[in-house]
Amino acid sequence: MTMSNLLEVKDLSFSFDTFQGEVEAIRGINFELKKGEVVALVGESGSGKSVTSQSIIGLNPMPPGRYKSGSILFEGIDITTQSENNMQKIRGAEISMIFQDPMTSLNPTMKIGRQIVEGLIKHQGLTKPEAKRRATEMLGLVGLPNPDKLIFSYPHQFSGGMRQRVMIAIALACNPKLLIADEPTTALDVTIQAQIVELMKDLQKKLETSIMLITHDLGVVANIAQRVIIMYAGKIIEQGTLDEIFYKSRHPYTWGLLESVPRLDSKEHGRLASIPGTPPQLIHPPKGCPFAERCEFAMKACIEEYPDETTLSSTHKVNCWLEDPAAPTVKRPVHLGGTI
Amino acid sequence: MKSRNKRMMMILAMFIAVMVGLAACSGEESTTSQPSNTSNTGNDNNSDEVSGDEQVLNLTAGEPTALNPGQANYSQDQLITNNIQEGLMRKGLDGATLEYGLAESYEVDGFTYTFKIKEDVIWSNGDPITAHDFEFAWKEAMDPRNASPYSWLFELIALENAAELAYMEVPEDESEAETNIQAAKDAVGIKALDDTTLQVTLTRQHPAFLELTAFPTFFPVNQAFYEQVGGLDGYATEADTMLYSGPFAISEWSHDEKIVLVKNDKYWDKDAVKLDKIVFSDVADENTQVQLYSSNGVDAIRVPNDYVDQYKDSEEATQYARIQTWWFVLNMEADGVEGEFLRNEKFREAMAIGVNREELVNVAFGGLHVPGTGLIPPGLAGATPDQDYRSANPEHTDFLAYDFERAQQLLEEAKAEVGQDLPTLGLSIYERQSKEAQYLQEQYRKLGVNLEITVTDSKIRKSLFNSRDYHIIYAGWFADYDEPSTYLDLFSSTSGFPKNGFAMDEYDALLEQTQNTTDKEEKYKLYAEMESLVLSNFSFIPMSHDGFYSLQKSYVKDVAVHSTGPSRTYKWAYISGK
Amino acid sequence: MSINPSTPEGKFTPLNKETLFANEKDYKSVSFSQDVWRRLKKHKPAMVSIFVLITITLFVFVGPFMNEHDATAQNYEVIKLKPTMEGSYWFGTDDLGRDMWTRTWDGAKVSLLIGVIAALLDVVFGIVYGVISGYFGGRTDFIMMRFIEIIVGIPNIIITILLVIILEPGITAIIIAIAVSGWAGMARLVRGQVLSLKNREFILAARSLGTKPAKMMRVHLIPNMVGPVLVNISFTIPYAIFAEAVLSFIGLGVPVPDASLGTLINDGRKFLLTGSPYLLFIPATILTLIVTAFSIFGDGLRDAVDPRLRK
Amino acid sequence: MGKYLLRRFAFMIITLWVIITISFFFMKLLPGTPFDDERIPEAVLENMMAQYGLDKSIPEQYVLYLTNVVQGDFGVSYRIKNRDVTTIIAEKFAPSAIIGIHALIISVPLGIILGMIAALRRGTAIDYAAVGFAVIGFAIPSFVVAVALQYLIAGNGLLPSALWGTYKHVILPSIALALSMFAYYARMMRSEMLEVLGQDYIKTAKSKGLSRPVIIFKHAFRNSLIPIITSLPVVILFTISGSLVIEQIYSIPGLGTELVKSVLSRDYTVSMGLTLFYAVMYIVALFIVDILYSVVDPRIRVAGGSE
Repeated sequence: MTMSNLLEVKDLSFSFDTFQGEVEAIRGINFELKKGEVVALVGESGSGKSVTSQSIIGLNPMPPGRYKSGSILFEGIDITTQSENNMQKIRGAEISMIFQDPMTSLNPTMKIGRQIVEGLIKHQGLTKPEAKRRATEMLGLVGLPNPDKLIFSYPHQFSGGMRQRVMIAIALACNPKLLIADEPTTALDVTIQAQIVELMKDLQKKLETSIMLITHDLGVVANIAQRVIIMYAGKIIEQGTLDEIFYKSRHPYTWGLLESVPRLDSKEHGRLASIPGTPPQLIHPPKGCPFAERCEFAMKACIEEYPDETTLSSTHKVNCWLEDPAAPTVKRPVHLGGTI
Repeated sequence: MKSRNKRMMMILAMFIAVMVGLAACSGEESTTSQPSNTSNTGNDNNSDEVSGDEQVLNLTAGEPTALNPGQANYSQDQLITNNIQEGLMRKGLDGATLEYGLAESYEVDGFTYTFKIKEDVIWSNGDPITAHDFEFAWKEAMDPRNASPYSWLFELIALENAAELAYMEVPEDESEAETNIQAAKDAVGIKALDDTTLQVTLTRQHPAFLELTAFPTFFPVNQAFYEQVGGLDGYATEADTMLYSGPFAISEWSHDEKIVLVKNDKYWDKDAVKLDKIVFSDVADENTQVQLYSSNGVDAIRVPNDYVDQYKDSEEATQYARIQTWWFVLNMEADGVEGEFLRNEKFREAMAIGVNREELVNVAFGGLHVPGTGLIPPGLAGATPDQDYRSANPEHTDFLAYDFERAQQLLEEAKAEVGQDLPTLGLSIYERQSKEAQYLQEQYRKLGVNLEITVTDSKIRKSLFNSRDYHIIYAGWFADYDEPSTYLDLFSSTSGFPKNGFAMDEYDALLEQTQNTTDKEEKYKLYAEMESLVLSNFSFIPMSHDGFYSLQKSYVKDVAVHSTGPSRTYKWAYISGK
Repeated sequence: MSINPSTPEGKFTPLNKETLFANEKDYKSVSFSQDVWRRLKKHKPAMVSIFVLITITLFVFVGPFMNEHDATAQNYEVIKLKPTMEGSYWFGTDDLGRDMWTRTWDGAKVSLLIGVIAALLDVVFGIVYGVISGYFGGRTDFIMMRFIEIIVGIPNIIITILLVIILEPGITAIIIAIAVSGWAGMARLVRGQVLSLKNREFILAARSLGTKPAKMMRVHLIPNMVGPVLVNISFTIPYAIFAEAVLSFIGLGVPVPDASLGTLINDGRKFLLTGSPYLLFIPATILTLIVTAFSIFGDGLRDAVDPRLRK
Repeated sequence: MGKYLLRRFAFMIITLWVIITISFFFMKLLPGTPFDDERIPEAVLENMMAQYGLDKSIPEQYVLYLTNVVQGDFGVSYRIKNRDVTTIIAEKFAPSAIIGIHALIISVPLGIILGMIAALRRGTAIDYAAVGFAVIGFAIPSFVVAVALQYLIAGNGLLPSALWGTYKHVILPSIALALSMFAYYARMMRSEMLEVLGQDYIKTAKSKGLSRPVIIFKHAFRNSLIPIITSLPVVILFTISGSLVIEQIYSIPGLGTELVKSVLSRDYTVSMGLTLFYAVMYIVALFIVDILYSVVDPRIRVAGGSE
């Protein structure tokens, strides 16, 4: 393990056992995250990005969920083998998480202050007054006015944006090394989204926390992430730096994703492209490339066998049969690229 | 609660004070009477067996609607009144023999009875019980303003000028009413000549008169106390708003829950009373009653019909003839096509002979009832003491005998006469008659008469009955006293009972004839004639005569059971070997 | 999702798009009811309940014809028979020698009939009331809702008893009495649905196109609350069956000689103490089965109709 | 808030008035009079009707009744002479309340605990057993339960099978009454708990590294209790005001028994009094629910108590 890697996910497979059968939510993924890095995990819903992130913090319900293979090394410790007790020590202290919907992520019957204080007392052994002081401080840090009053308020008294700030305050209260942000802006108004992204960027710089940002919004990605991982149907199909993904992407699915981003400079009458079809079910995932069915360039090979990883640079990797030398050459759509 | 305790203490203190005086009097022998005047036979021998523990009897009885003797109406009213009050006479331990109650003796002169009241009898508050208390009570029961449900009994026994008082129209004006009623009261043939002498003047001999003096309507009331607690509205509404003249007094009356009787230490024959306490719990549900009995929660119950098979061979079960007849009342005044059929005599006759009463009593009552062959149930006194009325007259109602084919034929004829199809007729029953009614429904269905059973509570039923808004009602009548006229009197056109259009001048004439006949044999002949007359009208169709099983724990002894009037006397009862 | 399997051609031959997306319309055209049914099918207890209900319904219609006995025919030779194969008295006989097998299924029919019709009356009245109240809103709604609050203030049991007595005991009276005491809940539910639907886009769109209220209710509002209403029905039916049983208990049930499960159970109480407990337990078990099945089915249906609640 | 309470109170009065009116005319629709008797002469019957003011026209009777009620006089029973309706209700309330309270004490906490265990052990045998018990326990008619208990337990002489008086008499009816409530609350608690456990804020709490007991008791429990607490006033008031089935079977002198007796015997005044009593209880319960909501759920507090 490289010292600069905070997190290394190796060959991770995770499944849920349901009445209908095994749902293979993640199927052998590999990636790493460096200290202080902001990585975006991008994919449609059901692609396995949330399961991946919740595996890292150990929040997937088990059962019915279970690890099938691989490991998640966080500072050398394998999360997949940790006891619940150990995980409780890591959660909130080393790794913390914020969620998509700030409206429902806070306990409606508990005062804001207490919700922040809880973790502080547990992980840092602070006394109540100390913890309270720290909670006030955190509320100030996330840009909320009158923090010493706010700690006595209930969540319903706040707007969505303010609540997400509170969530960030809770997540960062114990100075975690990794913050997992699961679609933190999806449920917010566009203007508020920008503010929250700005706030996260700011705090990331100040606190040097690594961030794993889960999103399907490439706009947010462009704003904050250094590296991008694209997931589809439980597999990572392409990963690379921001530039590599935005300008040199090689996977037709990534192209599709990029095409579906609204662009101000679009010349096509503002009509958004969308990828036809829906992702495959993960109960009996196709043995070939899961995107084949929706892929405009699908070939016979695509439905028969999953393509190997092709390394394009030290950071840029892709899994696609088009990379096979014998495959027909497909040109990347021209209108992709340029500023977003 | 506190004040009640205080009052109880006071009463207790008074008890003790008077007890000494009483002890001296109670053993005295009476001199002038034919019936025995001492405490009853039987228990003297057993008295040493009486358990040393507190003698408590747990029983069930519904909530009384009235314990004012003149207002007592339902069987539970009469049962309790019979045990807390006493009349001139009382039925003895054998259930039928008349003994002296508060009276010491009586003399008969023509139709005039002169009762001598016992000298030393007192109310539970220590006041003496006098002849005036009887005069007052009877007149109060006859007062038309008080609407006593049994005021017609006074007319029945032919008490002089009783009908004039009981049935008088009350003038609107209150003072005018008072004057008129007072005048009528003065004319009634009951008079306290002095404290111990009561004179009752009848206009003719009524065979059950003496027996009826043991009936609650004829029990005494202390006028001073009565008026003190508010008269009709106040008397006997709570345990402490009444005085007791009988073997027991109420110590606790929790309405709709229970009534607790304790031994009345002021009772003249208190030495005969062995029970310390009787608890009557109000248990409405028959199944619960059985459950209570089988888990020793109560010491005796009446066995509901549905349980007879289960218990009839039990050693604790006793069969009592409760003198009662159940009949179909066919409403000849009904509207519509139904009415046309009900008015058709052939149809009614088909109904009467189309049912197998033998099978009915076997199927629906476990063979416990007697097939209904007449209006008057078996067990009611006959012309001679050795034979009851029913068995002395076995044949005059033979025309009711089951004849299915003839019934079918009559039904066809009736249909032809009416010229319409026979519609479904309504049959109104009590819930507890459900089984027998379903049996009858099925039998009549086979005959070709469809009945629709409606289960109604007594209120609706009586209201339907009174407004003649029914086709058939399945009703019954208890004997109030031990003489056929307790039934036959019902069918006169003046009694107001047959609310189905039955009325016959011929019958009224016969009834009047019996009332003036002193020859017993002659009279009973007329009775049989009258019975046939009613029955051959086929608008009252007897189904069964009631008998019932009582379950009583074997340790309960000497409960007097009566086949007419109030059902039980606990004066001599005791518990032994529990 | 079947894709045409391998063709003899090369590995990198492009695939035919027509075959690729052939199944797509399957995804799009799943209607609401199909969707509910799809989810309901996955709810095993609900499916078992449906099976139980269908079985009971089947027996209710077929059972009485499975042996030669009539529900009301009395046979005094076979009084209080224990369940036996002999003479096909599979559930035994009662104290008038009537076949309990036939009586039980006939009784279940009456109970189900009362339950279903009372629930349907609730629905019809509740929907009309609720839709009017919710749709027109304002003063109408205020008055109508106050009226409901008043109705709800009188205990159901009093309304039911009084109505049964006034209307004279009988199936019709029982159904009406139960429906009268139960429609208020449905009306409230429907009103709530209307209120939440009222501001949804498609309603606003329809309204801006000048759709008349009656048509609006018929075409847009009512179809959209089928789900919650169905769920409510699945809870109203067992309630009505229960209410009938309580009425039987106080002697206001179905008139003899017909039976309902309620009257059979109430009659059964006396048999418990006289050595024929099966005369109580058989109808009691069937009533319990029906009510249990309805409430589990209702749970499943609720989950299926409202996926949000499904966890 | 004061203005709100005042309006609320005014509305309560109007509601009560409408209920009185509706039930008054309802009762008058009942067939039969309280004083039907086979052999009472017409004239006597009329006297009795007059005694209770039943000879007056119905509007007159209505006005009279309303005037009396306003003055707190609910009249006297027709069935039992001189029994004041208020006294009857007060006396009969006690046994009903005692049994109701016992049933509540048994059923609600046990139901909550069982429901919680089932939710936390979701999908296990314990859960299936609890759900099975809850569904079936709720589906068995209470009179079957009552009779079975009476037969099995009291039949052996362990406890009195019926009647009223000592503490022993309280046990069986309370259990019989408790069973369906127990089942109901177990089911309700289970589904509420599951619902809450699936909420995002539970995930938040987990992501903070809180231990399971803390999450369950500090976060999940309180929130899943809200609907239960707010359902309680109505349930409590109805439970303590008597079950006619249980009271009948165990022969308990409570309001349930009284209600059936009074309606079936046309005891108009008592029936009316009971109806009013129930209505008042219900209205008061709803009012308490409102207040409770604002106490237990901070989201409602700001809104000022109404929807």
